[in-house]
Amino acid sequence: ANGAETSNELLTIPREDTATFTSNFNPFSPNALPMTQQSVFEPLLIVNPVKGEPVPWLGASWVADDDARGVTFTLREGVKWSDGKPLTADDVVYTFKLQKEILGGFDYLDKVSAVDAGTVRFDFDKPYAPGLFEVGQQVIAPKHVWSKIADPAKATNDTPVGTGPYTQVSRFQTQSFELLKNPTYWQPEKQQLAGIRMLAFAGNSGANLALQNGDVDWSDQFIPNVQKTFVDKDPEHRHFWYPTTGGTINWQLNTTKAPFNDPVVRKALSMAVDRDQVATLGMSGYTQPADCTGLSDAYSSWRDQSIVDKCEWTKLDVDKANQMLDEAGYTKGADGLRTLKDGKPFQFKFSVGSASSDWLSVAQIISKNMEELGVKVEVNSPDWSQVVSGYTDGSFDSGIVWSNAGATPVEFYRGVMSEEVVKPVGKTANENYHRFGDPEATATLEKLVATADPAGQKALVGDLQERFDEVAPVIPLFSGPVWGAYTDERFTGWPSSDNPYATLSARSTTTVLVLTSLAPAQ
Amino acid sequence: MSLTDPTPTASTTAGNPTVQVPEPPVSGRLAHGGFVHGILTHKKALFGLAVLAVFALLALLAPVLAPGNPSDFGPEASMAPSASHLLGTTSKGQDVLALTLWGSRSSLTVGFIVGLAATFIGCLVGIASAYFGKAMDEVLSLLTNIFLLIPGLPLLVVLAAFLPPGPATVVVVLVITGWAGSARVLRSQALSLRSKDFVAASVVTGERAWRIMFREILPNMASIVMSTLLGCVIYGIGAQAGLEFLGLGDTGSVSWGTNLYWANNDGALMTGEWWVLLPSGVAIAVVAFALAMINYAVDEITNPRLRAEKRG
Amino acid sequence: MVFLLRRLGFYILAFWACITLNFFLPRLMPGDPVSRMFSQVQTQMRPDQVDALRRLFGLDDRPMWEQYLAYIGNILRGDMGISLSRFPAPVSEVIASQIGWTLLLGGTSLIIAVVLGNLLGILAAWRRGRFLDSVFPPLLIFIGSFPYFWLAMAALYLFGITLGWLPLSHAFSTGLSPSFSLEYTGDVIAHLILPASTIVLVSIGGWMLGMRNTMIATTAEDYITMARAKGLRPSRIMFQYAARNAMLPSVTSFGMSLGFVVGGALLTETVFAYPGIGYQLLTSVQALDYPLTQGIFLTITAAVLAANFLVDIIYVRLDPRVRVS
Amino acid sequence: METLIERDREDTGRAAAPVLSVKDLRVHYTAESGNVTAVDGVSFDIGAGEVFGLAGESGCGKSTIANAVMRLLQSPAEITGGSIELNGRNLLALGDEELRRTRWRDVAMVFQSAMNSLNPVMTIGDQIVDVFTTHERMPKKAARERAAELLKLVDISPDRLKSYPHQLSGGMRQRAVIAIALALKPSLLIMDEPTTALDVVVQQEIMHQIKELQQELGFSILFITHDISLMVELSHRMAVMYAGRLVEVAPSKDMLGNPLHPYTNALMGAFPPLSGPRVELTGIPDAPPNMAHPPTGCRFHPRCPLAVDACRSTEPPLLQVAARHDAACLLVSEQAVPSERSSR
Amino acid sequence: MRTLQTTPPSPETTTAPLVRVRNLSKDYHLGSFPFRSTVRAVNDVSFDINRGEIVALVGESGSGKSTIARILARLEQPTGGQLIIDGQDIFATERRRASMTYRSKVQMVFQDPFGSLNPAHRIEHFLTRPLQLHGEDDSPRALKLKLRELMATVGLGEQMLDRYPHQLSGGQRQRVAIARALAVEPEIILADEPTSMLDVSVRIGILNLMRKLRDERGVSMLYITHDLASARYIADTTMVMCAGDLVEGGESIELMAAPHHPYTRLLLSAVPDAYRAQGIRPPKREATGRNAGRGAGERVTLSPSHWALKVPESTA
Ligand SMILES: Nc1ncnc2c1ncn2[C@@H]1O[C@H](COP(=O)(O)OP(=O)(O)OP(=O)(O)O)[C@@H](O)[C@H]1O
Ligand SMILES: Nc1ncnc2c1ncn2[C@@H]1O[C@H](COP(=O)(O)OP(=O)(O)OP(=O)(O)O)[C@@H](O)[C@H]1O
Ligand SMILES: [Mg+2]
Ligand SMILES: [Mg+2]
Repeated sequence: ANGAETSNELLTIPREDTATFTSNFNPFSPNALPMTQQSVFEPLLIVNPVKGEPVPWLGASWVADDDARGVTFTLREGVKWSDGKPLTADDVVYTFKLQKEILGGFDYLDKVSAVDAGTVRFDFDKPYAPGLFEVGQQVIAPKHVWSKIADPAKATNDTPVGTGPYTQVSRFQTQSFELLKNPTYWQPEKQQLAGIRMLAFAGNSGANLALQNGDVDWSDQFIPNVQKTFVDKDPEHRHFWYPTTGGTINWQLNTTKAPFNDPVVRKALSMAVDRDQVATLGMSGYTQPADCTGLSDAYSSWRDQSIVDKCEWTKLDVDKANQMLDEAGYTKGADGLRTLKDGKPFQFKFSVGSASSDWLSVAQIISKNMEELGVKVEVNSPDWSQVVSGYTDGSFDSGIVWSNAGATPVEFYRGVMSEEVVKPVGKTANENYHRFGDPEATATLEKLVATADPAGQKALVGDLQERFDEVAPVIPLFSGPVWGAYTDERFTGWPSSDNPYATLSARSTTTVLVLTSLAPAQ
Repeated sequence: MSLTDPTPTASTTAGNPTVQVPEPPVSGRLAHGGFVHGILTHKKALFGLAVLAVFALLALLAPVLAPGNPSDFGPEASMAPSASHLLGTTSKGQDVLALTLWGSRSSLTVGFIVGLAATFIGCLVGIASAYFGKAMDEVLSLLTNIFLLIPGLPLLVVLAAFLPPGPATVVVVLVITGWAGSARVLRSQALSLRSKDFVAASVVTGERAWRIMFREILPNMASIVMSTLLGCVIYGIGAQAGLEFLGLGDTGSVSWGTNLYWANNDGALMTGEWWVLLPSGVAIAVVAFALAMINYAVDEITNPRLRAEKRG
Repeated sequence: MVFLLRRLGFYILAFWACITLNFFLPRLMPGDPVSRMFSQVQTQMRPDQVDALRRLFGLDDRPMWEQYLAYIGNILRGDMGISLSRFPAPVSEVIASQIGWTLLLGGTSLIIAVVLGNLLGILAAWRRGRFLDSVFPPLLIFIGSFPYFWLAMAALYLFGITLGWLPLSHAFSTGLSPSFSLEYTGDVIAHLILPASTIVLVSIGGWMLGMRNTMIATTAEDYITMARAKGLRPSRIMFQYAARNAMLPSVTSFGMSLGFVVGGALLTETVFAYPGIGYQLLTSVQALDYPLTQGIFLTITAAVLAANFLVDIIYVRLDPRVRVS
Repeated sequence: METLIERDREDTGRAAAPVLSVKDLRVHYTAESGNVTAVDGVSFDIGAGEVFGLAGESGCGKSTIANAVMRLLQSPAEITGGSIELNGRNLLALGDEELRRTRWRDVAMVFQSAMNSLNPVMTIGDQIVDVFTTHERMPKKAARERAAELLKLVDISPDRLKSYPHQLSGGMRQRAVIAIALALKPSLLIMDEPTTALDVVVQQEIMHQIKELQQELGFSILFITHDISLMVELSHRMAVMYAGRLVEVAPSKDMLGNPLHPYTNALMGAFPPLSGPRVELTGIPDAPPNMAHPPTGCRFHPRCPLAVDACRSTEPPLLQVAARHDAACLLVSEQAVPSERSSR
Repeated sequence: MRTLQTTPPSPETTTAPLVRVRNLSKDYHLGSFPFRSTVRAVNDVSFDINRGEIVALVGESGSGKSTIARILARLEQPTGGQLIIDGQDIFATERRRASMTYRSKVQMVFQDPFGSLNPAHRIEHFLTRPLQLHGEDDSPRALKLKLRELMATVGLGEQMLDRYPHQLSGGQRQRVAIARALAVEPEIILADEPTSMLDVSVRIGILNLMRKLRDERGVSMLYITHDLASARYIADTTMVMCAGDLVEGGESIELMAAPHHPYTRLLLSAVPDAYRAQGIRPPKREATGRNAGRGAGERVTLSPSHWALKVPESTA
């Protein structure tokens, strides 16, 4: 399309985390450019966390084995790569081969095979029900292109060939690039945009200013006081929607250290956290407090309301908390400060990466809350890399940590209390930094991943919720909000709480759903 | 930094044996109280000193004027200045006045410690370099010049990111990047004093090296040391604010820099909460300006020709 | 010649010191780029994925000194490695795409500040006690006392947001393609005005005052009296006799401040979302992207050293006294 | 053999109008430590082709007079009274532009330190050429040729035109300055301690050169030095100055043979001779007066061995005490006839 | 007018000289490695100074006079040669730094009294320090007494002790500098052009003071000057230096009455002398013996108290 004519119709999206763009549309790269995974390449299926159900995409349908040891996808017919070649099962097979070679993962995947040109079979080496969503969400790259690339890991793939709606790179510049229509898209009726324009910003402020100024259509970075700074300037057109479908954000205590190895302590501390204040002040009111199941709103459909109803330790009750600590033997001194059993003062560090200013506020609130327990919490905010290095080697005291996200709660519970992922202190841990493993939960999880039937899964997840409530491996604070704000001055068809077909994130798997739903405003 | 290098290097005053009695070197007048007198009667200096005194007082009295932890969140968020909150509140309900008052403690302390430490190292290196000369000078000058040439802010960023956060780190980092400028200026001044006969006379008398360096040479550098000190303090305050604004400082502490960091993070510019951004920025500017005015005055007192005189 | 050779030797030594510092600093820091990358996107990591990435990035566990030798070798060959946070782009490519803007912004503002500042300083010193001399120095010092980023934000707020006179961000309007057209050039200039003028504003006072003071010292020199006695025109005395000599310390400061230009635009880049290697350095440091951090630091250092050498050469041309026959 | 200047020339040009005529000049410095009247009612004439010397202790106001004649005084100095006539024109009445044109064309100056009076970043040639291009609007090339001639005049090879001041020795620099001073053939050359920075041998050479040039070109010289011996050798007539005033004016020969003022006498006695027996000299006791608070009466009285009570209160006027010999001392003025201005 | 003695009054003249300088040379290196060039500032100089003798060292600017003084004051290390004081070979025993004993024997007065008195200190400081460093542990009272005595010796009032250098006149300052040198009761004072920065009228005062000190205390002096007349006025012996070489030396009056070396003659002729009946026309510069005799080092003895460097025939 002619740039000058359609430039009004480009959907403009800012990226706040990079000041400049360097060409890289390699789907196998850990740091491919934005929209590579969202608009250029597409997966077999898309999981919409708001609704909690999968949307068939390149895979028109699939059959999961009852014993959860494999899955077979039937590819959508008539899908063509942007260079006109058809999508085949070989592309899928080759994609998984490259992905495993370059970036690893899918360790349970025994074999990927093309049954015929339109069918792919995935064999797992153990029962693993979540595998369906994991393999299903892998974006597929064309074999005929990638098999010719000598070193796929280091390819920048400047002119990508994909199946997505907007694949044609145009006007690639230091701080912006455009993706124009895929000429051979499989749903041409849904390609209502002339294209997408990405803008680079060095930090939130710049991107927010652009948003406030009306320079961009859609923005998914953190916006302080979004109602006042954005919506109020043009309430008719400007909207935001922050579903809390991200992972649960937890306060993690290093359970290899006393007194954090004591569940009573964890629960008592949790009861002193003013989650409302955390949500409203720390997180600008963009989220809600978490409950004692630990589940975020992405898993609302899995949540056992009966457990939630009798939650105790995630509700603010300072007196009770004090009482619990007293009883557990962490006595308060004359100065109002508690001591540990070994007589040392009850005080510890709270590390948060300095770049996450919202979490830093949360930490400050919690630190203040803890004062009421007579516990001294010192907030530490070095650079993230330093914080994470403390997490991975187990030397940290406590910190705010994200949790694993998957299509089902399996990943979450596995990450917080499966013995499988616990590493001894000193060994590098890449998840379960708090190093807590529970035999009972581990067994339940094992059963869960081997269960393919939804009712059985639900029951087992219920058990896990109960167990979580009992042992309190981490202190859940709130569900991570998925930010998103837009103006419908130029484009309409945005997802919303009324029509939650996707989140408003421009960097998730559901993004392509938005891209294919938007249409120019009349 | 030392853009206002007070020692012109292009000085062409080669020693020429003249019969006429030269004007006494200015430092002579400074050393015996004339300097203090000069400062106390100089309008610009008085202005600067008064401003500094006010800020120092406010910093000292912060616990009295704004009791409690200034960073505690309060219920009254995003309020414009009013009688109950003279400078308004932040979007988290913190009192801006309290933040500014408490912030002055960290900013002034860090600024002055950085200034003192950088000047001290600068003095040590500069004077030792000039006094011992030869290999010592070569090595120290090389070191100084390398530190001068290493781009400061990048080094600051790299260092600040690699050391544990906290005021101590900020001080260390700023001293590491700030001493070289003063060392260079002080060395060139010390070098000109080194060649003065009174140094040779002290050697002939039998004085020890350290005594000559600190008792004979240093007192004659009072004004330039003062200038350097003020410059370093300005640098310290400004650079600390810059680091903190980038999130490289200790974001948990309260200082003018972190106030601005939070203000920016909380979108004060976007929400139009100017009262959150203004006080800390203006405070830095006013303190820096006050210091600069004292510096200006020092320059003028040492070198009367610099005074903007009225022409008849 | 001897002077220049000596300086060259010094620069080579300084360069070596810088790249060595540059090598060891990032490696002293805890953490590694891979886990850092995951903490940035906040997802879980599987051990095999971490290993795969480590392999991909070519992070090696060789002894420090071996790595150091390899590093020096690579630098001498001009190979700065591959960026991790922008994998698989080579460091040189990342830098090349941004340094131009840094130089444009830094160079423009430095030159304007130096020329204007020195000119103001010359005039103020020449017409002592007049308006220019009594009003400008304190005013400029006051403006220069504001934290740079603060002033930049204020300017952005005032001229960008409130008045809407100037663009808010970026080096040129999106949608324009770089070319030598009038439109593009004008657009680039429009985008340059705010960032450059704020830099000029905060730095000009120092230049002016420095020049004023040396100029005043210079006007008391005998050769100025002699020039006046010779009946030369005041403008000629001011520029050819006084300013020409008073300029010399400025030239040295000019070299020194080049470091600020290349690295110091960081804050500007943050506030105005202007492309450049200053902000890139910050992000690469935070991403523990050693190769890129090193590469940028190296480039900045090399540029500063080269520029200083250039300044030395200019200095030799300007000041015949350092020319050793 | 010869002395530097033929004494016979004393009588020449006596009838002609003076080249420079300074009348009752007063210069005032405003300073923190007190206001100073550095030159307090000084009058003298210099005839055409005459070498007139001005001697005195440091700080007595010699340079101030020189700078006043060049109109180079800047704040804090101010000419508060008197007149300076150069070839009949009152210099004090000239406007800026007129003054600029007059400088160097009619009166040029050689400063004390050649090292400092040459612009260190310009070649010698350019600094000479500057004079021609400014005052004569001469094309660069012609100016260069003239500059080369000038250098030859002072015995410097013309290829030194391309040299920078620091590349020349002290003596050469001073000669270059003299060359620049003579560029426009001024009628008066002021030399303010032109050789104090040089050592004796070089000084001797330069003085010789000046003498030759003066005889060849016939300009007048106002020669300032503290070295009486040198002055006596060089000048036709000389004035001795003390604390802002002239205390004695006389032909150099007379001054040497018959110093009338006690100060002149003491000054002469402060120079040990190079021949004859070694006799003890006494110099002048104490230090020169603080010009901010000059002594009352005769300014020399606190150091004067002959001072009487009257000296403390009465200011001695400069009176003619012998033929062409003026002095300002109460002790010698008894037989003197008052003179309106110092006579020639 | 009193006629001055021409020979020192000290009875020790005949005994071994106080200072013996033998084959002293000094090279200065300009630039730095590898672009070095060498300047020979002092070339193979030998002379003696007797107890109580004033020796003048004259010569034009840059001839190496100050360098010799600075070497004797141990401010500079010589390239070669011997310095024997009181029979002790100094450079052989004190390699790097001068001992306090040496410092208490040899003191120096500098050319510029502004430069040699630290403007930051009171006069008292300049005299107290050497007393403290070299004297016995004096009580404050004894110290005061010594200070007063010193000030009186150089003709200054006690009230000057509280002043700063800039509050003194040039002559007074130079007197303080001399008092400082005297404070350690040295055997020899090296005076490097002590009067050349002073006003004409006070020069004689300083010279007279120096002579008085020699007469009354028997201090030896090396008086460096370019003023031949003043050398003749106070020095017993005068040595002439030219471009690093000692070209002529002898009893002052004798030497100036009958200069032998062409350079000495040139120097003499260049001094303006109002009373001189006839001047000597200076020869052209190139024809002088400035660089004559370098390396030859052979001396011609003209009289028991007068010698000169042998001049090669062609330039004589
Ligand atoms: N800038 C000034 N401010 C105040 N007083 C000054 C200034 N310049 C000179 N004077 C005073 O004017 C008097 C005469 O100074 P001038 O330079 O004319 O003396 P001079 O005879 O040339 O001395 P010298 O032999 O040292 O050159 C001095 O006593 C000095 O105090
Ligand atoms: N520190 C130095 N480095 C290099 N050369 C030097 C140094 N000091 C002196 N010289 C050189 O040594 C020579 C002798 O210098 P010196 O100072 O001894 O001369 P001088 O006779 O005292 O001269 P003046 O009468 O000017 O004081 C000169 O050529 C000088 O350039
Ligand atoms: Mg003078
Ligand atoms: Mg000397």
